[in-house]
Amino acid sequence: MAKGKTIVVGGGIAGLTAAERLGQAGVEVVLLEKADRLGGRVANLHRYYPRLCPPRCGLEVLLNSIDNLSNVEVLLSTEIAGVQKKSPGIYTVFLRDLKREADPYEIEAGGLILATGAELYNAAKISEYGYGNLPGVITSMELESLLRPEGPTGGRLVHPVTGKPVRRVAFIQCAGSRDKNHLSYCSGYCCTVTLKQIEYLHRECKDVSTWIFYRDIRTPGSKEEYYRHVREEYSPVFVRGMPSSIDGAGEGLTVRADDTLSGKKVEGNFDLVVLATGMVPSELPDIEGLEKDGHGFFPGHIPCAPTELRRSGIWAAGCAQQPMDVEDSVRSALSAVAQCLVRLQQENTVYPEVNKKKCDHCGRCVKECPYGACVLGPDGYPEIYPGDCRGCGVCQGGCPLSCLNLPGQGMKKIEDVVDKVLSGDVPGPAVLLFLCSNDAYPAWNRLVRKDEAKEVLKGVMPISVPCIGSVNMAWINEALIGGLDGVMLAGCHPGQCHHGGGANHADTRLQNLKETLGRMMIEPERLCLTGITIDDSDRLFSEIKRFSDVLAKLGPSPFK
Amino acid sequence: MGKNYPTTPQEVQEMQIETDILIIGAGNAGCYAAIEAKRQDPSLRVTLMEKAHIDRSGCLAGGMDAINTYIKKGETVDSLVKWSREQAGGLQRDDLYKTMAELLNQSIEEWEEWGLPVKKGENGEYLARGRWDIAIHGSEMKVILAEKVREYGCEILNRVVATNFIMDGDRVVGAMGFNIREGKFYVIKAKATIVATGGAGGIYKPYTNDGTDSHHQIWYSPFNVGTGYAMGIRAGAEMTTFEMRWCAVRTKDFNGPIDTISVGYNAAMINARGEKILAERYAHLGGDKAPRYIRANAPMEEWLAGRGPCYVDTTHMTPDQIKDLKTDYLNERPSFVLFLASRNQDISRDPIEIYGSDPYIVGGHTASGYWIDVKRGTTVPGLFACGDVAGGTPNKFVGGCAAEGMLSARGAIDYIKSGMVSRINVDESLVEKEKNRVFQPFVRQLNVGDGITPLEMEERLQRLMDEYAGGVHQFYRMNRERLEYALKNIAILKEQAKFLVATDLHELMRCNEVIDMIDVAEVLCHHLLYREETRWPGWQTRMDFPEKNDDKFNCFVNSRKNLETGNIEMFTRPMEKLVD
Amino acid sequence: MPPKVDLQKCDGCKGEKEPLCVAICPGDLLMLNEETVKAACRSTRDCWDCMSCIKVCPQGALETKLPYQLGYHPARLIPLMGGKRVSWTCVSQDGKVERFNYKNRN
Amino acid sequence: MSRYIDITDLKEMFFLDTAAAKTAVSCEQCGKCGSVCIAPFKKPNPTSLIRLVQLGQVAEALQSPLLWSCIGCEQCNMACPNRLNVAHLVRSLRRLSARERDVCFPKYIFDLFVE
Repeated sequence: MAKGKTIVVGGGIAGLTAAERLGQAGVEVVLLEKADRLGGRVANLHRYYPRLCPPRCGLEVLLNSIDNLSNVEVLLSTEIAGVQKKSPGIYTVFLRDLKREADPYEIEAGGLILATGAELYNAAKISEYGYGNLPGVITSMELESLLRPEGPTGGRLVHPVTGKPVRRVAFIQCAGSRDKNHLSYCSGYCCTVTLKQIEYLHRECKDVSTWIFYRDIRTPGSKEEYYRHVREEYSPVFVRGMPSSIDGAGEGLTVRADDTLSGKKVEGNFDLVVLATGMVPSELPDIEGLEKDGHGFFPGHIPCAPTELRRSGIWAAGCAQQPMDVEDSVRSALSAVAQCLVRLQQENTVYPEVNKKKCDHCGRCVKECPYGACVLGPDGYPEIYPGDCRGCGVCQGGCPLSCLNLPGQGMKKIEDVVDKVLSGDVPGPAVLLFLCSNDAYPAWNRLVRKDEAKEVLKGVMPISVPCIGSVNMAWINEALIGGLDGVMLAGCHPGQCHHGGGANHADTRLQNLKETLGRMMIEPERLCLTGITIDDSDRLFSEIKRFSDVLAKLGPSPFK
Repeated sequence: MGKNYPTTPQEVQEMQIETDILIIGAGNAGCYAAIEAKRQDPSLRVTLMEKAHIDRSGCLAGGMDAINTYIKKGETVDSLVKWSREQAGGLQRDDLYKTMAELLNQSIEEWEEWGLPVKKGENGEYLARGRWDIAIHGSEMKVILAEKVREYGCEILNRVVATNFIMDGDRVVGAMGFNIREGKFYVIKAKATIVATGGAGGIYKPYTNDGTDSHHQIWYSPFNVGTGYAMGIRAGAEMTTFEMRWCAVRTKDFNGPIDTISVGYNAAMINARGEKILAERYAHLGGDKAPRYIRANAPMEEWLAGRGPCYVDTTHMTPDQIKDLKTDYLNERPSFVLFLASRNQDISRDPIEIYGSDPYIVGGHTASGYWIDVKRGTTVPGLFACGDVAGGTPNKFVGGCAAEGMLSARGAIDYIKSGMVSRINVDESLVEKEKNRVFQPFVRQLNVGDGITPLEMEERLQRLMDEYAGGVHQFYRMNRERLEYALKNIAILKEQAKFLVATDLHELMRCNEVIDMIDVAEVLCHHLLYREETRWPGWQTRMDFPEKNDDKFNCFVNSRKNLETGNIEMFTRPMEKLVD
Repeated sequence: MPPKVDLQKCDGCKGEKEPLCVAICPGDLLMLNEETVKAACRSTRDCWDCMSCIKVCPQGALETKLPYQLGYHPARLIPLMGGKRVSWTCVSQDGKVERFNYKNRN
Repeated sequence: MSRYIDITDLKEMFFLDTAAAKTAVSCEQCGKCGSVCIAPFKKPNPTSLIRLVQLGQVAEALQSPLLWSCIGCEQCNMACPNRLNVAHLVRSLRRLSARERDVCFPKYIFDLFVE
């Protein structure tokens, strides 16, 4: 069982959803918000798509509900200053009160949901669009605010500076997105936002005309129908081609582009240009061991466990994961809530035991654990919190003194194999085969049912391991010294390892051992690492056959 | 130099620890003492203070290939006591040896139970290698022992160098020392203290010392520098029989053991003419069964007489035997196998050359060390001794050190239970004084920046001892004049210790070690000077008194430092036989 | 007999303050070079060739070298530590290989 | 004349009849109609013709040889993923071309047959 409170960082739609749901489930929640009010970006939106309903409606339901929950504490104007693993299962979270200039204070948390959201890309960086210099060039978010009844113009569509009515509005898609000079990724939501804005502009202002400069319209799922609906209903002009310039001299704004469909250069004169800019993640203090993608988002393990990060007890929700719209934010928040509740309820799973008789406090387990589940406790020995550990055994594989072992794993199994080989029951070449239980072992199981495989596999002794990174080199040494002709590790392909680099650890360790064997005048080819996916039975078979052939050619182990 | 440790005594962080039993030195004897203390009374707090790391410290760091004192079927405690006394030239504390011998087999059998592979014959009995010897695969035996110490819940302080005992009046109530990782000063108060630091290597210049990469190419652990002796000397403890040095025949140029070969595989020592040295030249002293010092000195005498080089004759050995022999070495001194390989030496054709080692003070082989009672209590109340540092019990070896460790733990517990220690009073000024003494080389480095490095002083001492106190280059020979010369210079060295400088914690340790070595060397010279006879040629060869003098010297020569005058006072204790 | 560090293989025990070889050396001779984060022998002449560091190194990054004053180049001796078995490979100066395998723990 | 086509005011295309205008507005320029068209003289192809209309280039559209080369097979309609009536747009343009430009049969088509 997880201990302590759950902290939800960020009071936007994802954070509010998560805090409210966890609160309803009876969990002690602390909801942090940097700003002095809740609601995040959603609070500034004019309409949601596809129904064009006002965001206030859903938001107020959440806010009222949180108000009524005594177990949800809301801290406004509070920023997260740091997160440290305190002890297994417990994080120390440093908070800074932005109203007071005081030092950060700390609270303890059993879990954290990072719903820190994202910000719009700074459109001023796209110099050719003139954002910041040309008053008529605004971002999609600014258009939302402009049209809200509480907005600066009382919800009327007028030019933000001149106050004149706006009749011609151009939208520029992918403003800074899918562009290696700016954001290399697609934020995924901007196309639909533009369509929505076109719809409400046409609905609310009868004499408005709209243009869209785009590369592709990306409206997955049912949003494709929304796209068709807007296109057919409001006849905006679609120009496939990114504008090369926006010129603000004279009346209006002149946008020039190359229409790649016709191969003709086009230009238009508009009252307002709306930049559909992408999202960048909000800044967050580094949390040790929490992996971000190249852009600073927390995508989790895609596709199997998108909310699950490499630090158990920390989940990401909403735009902290990747750019997404409200619908996906709510969905991802609910997914994080589900994970959090599961963790609160879950029984301890399989986790390694520490042999304190042998442990030397070297800390390699702490450094190599992909999940930060292993810390050196007050007595200096590694402590593993069952709730944090995902049983990959990378610590077991790396421990130089073999003093971390998952139940049922360890030297005993190797000794049994060696005894079998020494008893002479195993035909040569005798191969010890470690199989990753995720992929390679199921593949092996299918393989052994095949009759034609039986003859080849006679000398192969399989051992299933949770991850190929859990294979300790001392096991391999023991097997080689005990007379095995070769050792094969069948794990996941390096990029596909379910345990964040277990296969890479195995590769590095094996390379080192091969070098040592080379110095010992033993063929390094007696060790082999291969990536096997779950449907790779045939390839596993051919790899084993190839390896057996290599071993047969090399002859019996020089250790014999 | 990244300064992440204190360089002046004022900056030193002090660690205060209170414990029931403090064991200084976590080698074989110390570990066994710790285990036994916990076994006798699990409620006791047992603390081990170890200069290195318990897994690989002391003489067993590299491993061990045989147990040389196991009482097999047909032998008895008494027969072992008698044999040992003969090997030691008649001088041995039978009372100590007997009590130790009673526990010898227990320690080995336990070790096996904990995971030490002992070679067995077809009958399931331990495989005999000689009369008292059994063969083991002991390369990991220290690791196994350390695991057991941890399992019993002893507190282990690795990398803490002991420098002096803490005194409460005339009692020892713990020890002080410093940590060579952070430079913390440890004040460990204990109801009883067991010293198990091992003997003293490196007092003499090794002949392998080329000044470059083979300075520590000696047989005995070069990291055992006699600190336990030195602390006892400085605390006024009575020491015995330092003059019975341990000089051994070892493989030449690589100080590997040869009992493995000569005892294990019946390989005789031969001289350059191919004569079997012991059988042909020492038949009157027992031939192959001649006492150890005779066996040790014989090849050196051959060399001196112009019949060197000498060898152990391995040319009769079968390929299987050679493989076994090399395996034995891998279990104890692995790089001897590398040494042979580096010379392309096929020992079935070329015998292994032998030569004498530099002399060591090692109570596990000879009788030198603390003067103790059967409970292993020293002459200073509260202080117990075991292993190489305890005197009177030659031929203890690995099993004996373990057994004696157990005895010292029992003695310490009796002492605690006797109620003699009620409260520990420590004069804080003594702690301050010791801290200043220990960190003095840092202070000099900081204030003066110039002085003597521990290496320089160590090499000066080694040369002095080698040339004037019977080192290997002098074929172990000495006389009064040389010894007096040595003592005169040792006095200068002691005075010069204040010039020692250290630039890091490792060097600070080395500075304190060399100070300890000089204190041991001083007492050693007094002992060598006092025994005006030659009782054990080689171990102790007085050119001015070349004969044995039983009338005067069939007794123990003991010493004690007069703490008021600082003089080493010499006297004798009678030899008492318990077994005939 | 100094241990030689293979700087490619040594990973400084992942930047720990006390890598295993540093922790184990009975003579306190190994240290971590803080700049390179690799192990180094501070005083090769003081090595007792007990080979404790070689046995404990999880990367197989250390090798005992004979001082040339005692033995000729390029003989080598390499232990491979299993759980309960050890294997020693000795390559003599002229390239002859000898192997020794046995149980070193029960 | 500017090198750029001014797209600010595209009302011109709405003189098309309702069905043709729907095709022009809704076409996403996927290119399928152009790909299936079997007219002997595809200049431009139907997709590009629609694009001209979308960009208000009516004059250019009305001079398209395709208008006269279309054989009315309606393969384009069958192919259109948006189920647009492309053939109708072509026919509408041909009618306009005949009416407004006073051209019954362009000379180049005539030349084609002469050769």
